[in-house]
Amino acid sequence: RRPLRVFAAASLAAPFTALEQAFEASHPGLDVQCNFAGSPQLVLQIEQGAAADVFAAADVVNMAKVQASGNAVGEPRRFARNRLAIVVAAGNPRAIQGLGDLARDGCKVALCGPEVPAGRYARQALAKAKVAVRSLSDEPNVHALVTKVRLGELDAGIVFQTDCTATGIAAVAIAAEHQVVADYPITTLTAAAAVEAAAFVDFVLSPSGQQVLAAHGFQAP
Amino acid sequence: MTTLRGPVRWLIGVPAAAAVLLFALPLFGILLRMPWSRLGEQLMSPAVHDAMRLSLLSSCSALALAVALGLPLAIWLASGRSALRTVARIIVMLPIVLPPVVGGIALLLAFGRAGIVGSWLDSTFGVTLPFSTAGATLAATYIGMPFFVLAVEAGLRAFDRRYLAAAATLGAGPVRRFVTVTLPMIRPSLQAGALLCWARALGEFCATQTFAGNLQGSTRTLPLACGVAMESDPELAIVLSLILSSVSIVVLFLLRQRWLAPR
Amino acid sequence: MTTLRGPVRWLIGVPAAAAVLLFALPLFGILLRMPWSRLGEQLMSPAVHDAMRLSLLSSCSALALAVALGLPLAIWLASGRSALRTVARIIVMLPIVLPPVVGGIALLLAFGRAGIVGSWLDSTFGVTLPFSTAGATLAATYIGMPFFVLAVEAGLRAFDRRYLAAAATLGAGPVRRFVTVTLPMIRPSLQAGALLCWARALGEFCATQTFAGNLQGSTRTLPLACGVAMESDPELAIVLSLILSSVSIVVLFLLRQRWLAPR
Amino acid sequence: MNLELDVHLRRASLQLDVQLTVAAGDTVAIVGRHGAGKSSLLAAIAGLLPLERGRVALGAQVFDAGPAAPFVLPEARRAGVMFQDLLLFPHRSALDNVAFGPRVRGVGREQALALANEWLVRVGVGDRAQALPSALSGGQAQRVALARALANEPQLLLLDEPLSAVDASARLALRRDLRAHLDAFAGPRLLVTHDAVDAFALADRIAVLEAGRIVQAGPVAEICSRPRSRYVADLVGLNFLRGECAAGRLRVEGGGELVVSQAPDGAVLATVHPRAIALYRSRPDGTPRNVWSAEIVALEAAGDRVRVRLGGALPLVAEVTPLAIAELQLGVGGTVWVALKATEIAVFPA
Amino acid sequence: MNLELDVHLRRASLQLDVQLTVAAGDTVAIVGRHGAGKSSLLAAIAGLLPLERGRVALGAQVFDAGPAAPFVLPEARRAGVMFQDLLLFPHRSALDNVAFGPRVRGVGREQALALANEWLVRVGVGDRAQALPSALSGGQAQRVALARALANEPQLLLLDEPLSAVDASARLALRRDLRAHLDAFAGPRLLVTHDAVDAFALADRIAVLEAGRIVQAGPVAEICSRPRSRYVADLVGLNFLRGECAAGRLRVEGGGELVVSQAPDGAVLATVHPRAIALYRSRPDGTPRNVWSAEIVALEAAGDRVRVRLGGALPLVAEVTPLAIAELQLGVGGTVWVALKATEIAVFPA
Ligand SMILES: Nc1ncnc2c1ncn2[C@@H]1O[C@H](COP(=O)(O)OP(=O)(O)OP(=O)(O)O)[C@@H](O)[C@H]1O
Ligand SMILES: Nc1ncnc2c1ncn2[C@@H]1O[C@H](COP(=O)(O)OP(=O)(O)OP(=O)(O)O)[C@@H](O)[C@H]1O
Ligand SMILES: [Mg+2]
Ligand SMILES: [Mg+2]
Repeated sequence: RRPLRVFAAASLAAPFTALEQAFEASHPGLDVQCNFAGSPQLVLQIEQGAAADVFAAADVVNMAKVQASGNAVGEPRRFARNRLAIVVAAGNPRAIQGLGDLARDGCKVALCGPEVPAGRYARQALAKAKVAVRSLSDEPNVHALVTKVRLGELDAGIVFQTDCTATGIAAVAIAAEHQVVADYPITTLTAAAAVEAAAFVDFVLSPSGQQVLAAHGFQAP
Repeated sequence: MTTLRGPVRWLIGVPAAAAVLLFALPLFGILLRMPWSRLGEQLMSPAVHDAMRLSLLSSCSALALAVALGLPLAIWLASGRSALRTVARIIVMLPIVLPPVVGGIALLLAFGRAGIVGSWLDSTFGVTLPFSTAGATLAATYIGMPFFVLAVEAGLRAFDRRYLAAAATLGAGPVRRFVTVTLPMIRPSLQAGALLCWARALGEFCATQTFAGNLQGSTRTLPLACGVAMESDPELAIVLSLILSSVSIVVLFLLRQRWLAPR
Repeated sequence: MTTLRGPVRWLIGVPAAAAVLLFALPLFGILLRMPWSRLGEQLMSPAVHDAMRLSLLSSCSALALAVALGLPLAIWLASGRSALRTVARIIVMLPIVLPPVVGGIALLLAFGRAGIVGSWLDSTFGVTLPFSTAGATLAATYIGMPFFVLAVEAGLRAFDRRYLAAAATLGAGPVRRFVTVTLPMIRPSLQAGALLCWARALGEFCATQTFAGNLQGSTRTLPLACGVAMESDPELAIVLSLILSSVSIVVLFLLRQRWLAPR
Repeated sequence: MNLELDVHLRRASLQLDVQLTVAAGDTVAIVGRHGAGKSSLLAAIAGLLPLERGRVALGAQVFDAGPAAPFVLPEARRAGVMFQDLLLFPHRSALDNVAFGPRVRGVGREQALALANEWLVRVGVGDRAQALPSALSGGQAQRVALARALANEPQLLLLDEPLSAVDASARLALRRDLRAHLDAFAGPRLLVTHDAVDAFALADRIAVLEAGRIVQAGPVAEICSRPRSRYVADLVGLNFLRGECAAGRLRVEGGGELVVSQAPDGAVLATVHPRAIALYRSRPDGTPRNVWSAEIVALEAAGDRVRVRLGGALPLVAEVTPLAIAELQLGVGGTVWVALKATEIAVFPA
Repeated sequence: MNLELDVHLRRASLQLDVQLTVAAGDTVAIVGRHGAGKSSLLAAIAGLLPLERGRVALGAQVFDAGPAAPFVLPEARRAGVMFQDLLLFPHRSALDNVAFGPRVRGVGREQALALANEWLVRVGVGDRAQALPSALSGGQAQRVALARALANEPQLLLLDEPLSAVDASARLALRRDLRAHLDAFAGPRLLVTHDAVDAFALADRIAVLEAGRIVQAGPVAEICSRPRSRYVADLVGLNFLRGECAAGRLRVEGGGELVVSQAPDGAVLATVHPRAIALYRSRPDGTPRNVWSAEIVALEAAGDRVRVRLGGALPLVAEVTPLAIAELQLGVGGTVWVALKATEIAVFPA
């Protein structure tokens, strides 16, 4: 079977593993190989000449870099969106209902760092809600933050809705007016065997692909 | 003189016990939280088998490479003192200090398809290391070998070279001397170095992911599988890391029989 | 006998040179790509100063802790053979194998606010380790100490204990014997162990951020800063890792004067 | 403060069972074959090998009385031990090796170094004070080890072959010095040696160890004149015979018979001084009542004498002057006549 | 295949400059004080210390001729070396230590072990074949080292104090065996020893090393009768004097004068056998032309004799029987009359 290499952000690991299986079932001649890593690492690998066919990023910033380096074919397409949610410790001991409660005294909160998409969006949301939160730590990725909340180290944090769905951790929704929506772009790459790569991208955007993404908590673009 | 007696028992015993606790408690914590029911299912999963096989393959190959290249390097480093040796020692030590992601980037820059040596490898032999098991091995070697080199160099420096003189007068050439006298006499360092190198290579994560990618079946070793699971299913990550630990323990026990025999 | 002569020169020299190249090429690749112009600006940045200070503090404290606890542990491990020792050795070795993220989780489970010991520390002393420099030190110790313990144990096993008997008949008690006879005689292993432990603690990344968080001024060490930079600005990450390497080289050179004096 | 030993322990193939008392101010030389347990005995006294049974006591201090009793650690025994394989600390200079003991005892640094230097000069290696053991010659190292044992103001001395590697010229002087140190030293001292002259020159008494047991112990003169084993006879250079005595005739084990005078009947030991054996080219007439002919098996120079090893039923060694050998005009393989006076054969009950 | 030595090298404080030829089939004993460079000389011959200048050649094979010439590596010299500090491989049993050389030479495993075992039996430690060196007694280890050097079919032998730790009883036998091995061995052999008896028994010639130079070399008998240094005189147990001779009178360095007979004039060396010195309670009348009184400085037992060390301007040693001592009724500190015949003083030009 011919390999088809899909470079996908680590946070897409679960849905893309499912997509891989579904796609292979309908394209028996292809072997989809998913390479999961942080988006910046994937960008670097692509820039260093990796033989990749499809790139699915967690934010537009990293996608822009791939475009800028001339490795993307055409305009990237948005295939999913994500919402923010407040992740809280088991049983929600601080009775957090919304962003406003995060500023309460004695409430231990951390966000992802401003360099990380989740951190950037969280800060935008807080700004919209005009809440000043002191982050105990600029967590470098979502799962470090989720882990700390799960283990009771923190009372709350702001992450993506999908992270809560995947890990089954209690989440408090953020009011719609404060929501920040994250877009996930996908593109085929110049090094790719164009037909198959395009077929995969199409599959992700097709109803059956969207169904898989929805099952993992993603919203349609 | 071999067992600890008297008040020293406490002087040694208390901090030693504290040290073991420092490592045992986290392990205990993990074991308590372990979703044991999922262990069986994971042990059956082909993806886990792939990862296990790749982990063993890349870590053992890394150890073999580390021995093949690192032993001569350690010999040279231990054979004198010079500025050149100091520089070499620092170059070899840096991968320990560098964040593994940076190590991975460095490997890409050198051995990637567009890298210094990599582009030549590609154009001449059509060999590309990234996204291949060979690449995972290279990353594991890059990360593990410094431990081997530095531990063995220490052993060689403490070795009494007069035994080599004795072996020489008995007609043994340098290679034979090394194999029949030096190696057995520095065995504890050799074992420690090999153990550290192999364990580090087995647990290697970031550099492999950056340099060799994270492809099931060809570069996704157990730690990488663990990292993927971390994103979606932290419990699974813990199960996988338990499997990883068990693999290392089983290998050590198998080796112990023949290799770690009492001195 | 101290320098390499004859055909052995090549037998040693060629693989040793290959080994050095394996490490030098990636370094060279990085140095080529280095945005030198940004180095000066970063060296002036207070955030980098903070990270440097924290890195030195946590890695040196980790080394101190590793020596204080690890030396007794190594002594005990080397003082005989028993199943208990084998188990302890494996427990101590596991952090090398475990993916550091899992190590960080394990640390949280043991020493976090809700952890086995952590909850007791919190309720009794009001001490919480996560999000504090002490926590970063603990993580660095957890990751670095195994290297110290295993290297020193190897040194102790190769040490000829009859010298201790000689010292005992001269009136030296166990502590004195250890300090004046054992330690100087196992110096190469001790140095190698300390070097490996310190370097690993200095480069530690994942476990620290999982356990201690990533806050400028209290837990963001240089590798963490590097990891943060990686997300947005890989070039900056490379600059920071160069600074990290330079810090380690400078420290080694300073130590060299007094500590690594020729045997 | 007498040293009282009742040592019972196993060491691999050797079972060591020694009972011995060494009086304060006495020097006992332990002699015996290789692997007889001499070094092991010293190790037991120094506290480096625990007893399985028995007692090691110095005056009122019981050092060891088996596993059930309290054990005095080596560092508390204040024994000055010189090891057979020296065990000089390889990372310390000769001076620092010798100063180690005094430093441990709490002597100040300056003073300890001065003391150590004094001792190095005394044993004749003052000029190598700064050398590491690996840069010492064999004899230099041995003397440094001796100085290290002596410099520590011990309460008993245990010296394992202290002079074996010392050169002929230093040996005379060092033996004299050592004798003076031993004499000046109030405690008991034990000395392992393979050199008869050292044993005679340094010891008051000799204990002969064989396969872990003391087979003979007593004043030097007694041991020399009445050795009870071939080992001691060899040590002192006497011919040694074992046999049955009856009616003035000694039937030697392994064949051969000798006329003896004033001998007890029954199983006996007998010694013959090599110089008492006369050799002739032709059968001598005269008083000696034992005359026989024998082949010369070997000739060995020994100082200004030649030792002639005889074959046959009575494998004795005769000692003659080189002149006599020249006169006999005989080499190895030749036959000589041997004469031995009955009165020259010392016979004592076995 | 003669061994030709012209060795020049520096070792720390020692400058070694030795010229010596050892004929095939000859045994040369190297004697000398500690640090004289004996072990260093053997190391240079074995190829463990390169020359700075000079030549080491065995027959037509030039092993070393300074840094400019090709250097034959130690492993190619086929020298049977026994080291002073033995250097038995600690991780191999006694048997495997001895089998090491044959194995390296390409002898099959079985055969090498059988050969090694044979050698161990020959040197008397057949029963310790399986022991690691750390479990050997001092003397056992030495004999294993000797076996290891001999088992390797070397083309020259370099033995550094081969018998120093061997016990009295084994020594006699081992010395005889060693003599036989040496005699059976066709190549040149060098032997370092501090024991006069060993030198006399084993060597054909003696070379005396002092501070890196050979001060005297020659057949054993010549060296013994005409020692040119105090070291050798001490070694053979002679009194040694240095002085000026004129008109039949010897003015000894350091004071004192003796009447001598048939002596050359000028700077001379003189030796006196200790047994030639007679001691009396009161001033003797008679032929001896040298009579003086002296204090007894020390008394030492030596075999069946007593050595009396005299003080004063002529610090000689006399050897008398214990009986004589008893008759003199004198101990250390007493004064005796000393008589020495002029003809007993051997005088030769310095
Ligand atoms: N560490 C050890 N382990 C096991 N056996 C040993 C050890 N050391 C010595 N032995 C054995 O114990 C016996 C007694 O050894 P010991 O050293 O006491 O002999 P020794 O009388 O001092 O002999 P030598 O005159 O050769 O020094 C020997 O057979 C020896 O091989
Ligand atoms: N490895 C070394 N490094 C420096 N100097 C050394 C070394 N080995 C020996 N020496 C010095 O060289 C000199 C000659 O040593 P060597 O061992 O040849 O003496 P030796 O004649 O064998 O003495 P001994 O009878 O005591 O064994 C001595 O002063 C010694 O201290
Ligand atoms: Mg002994
Ligand atoms: Mg020597």
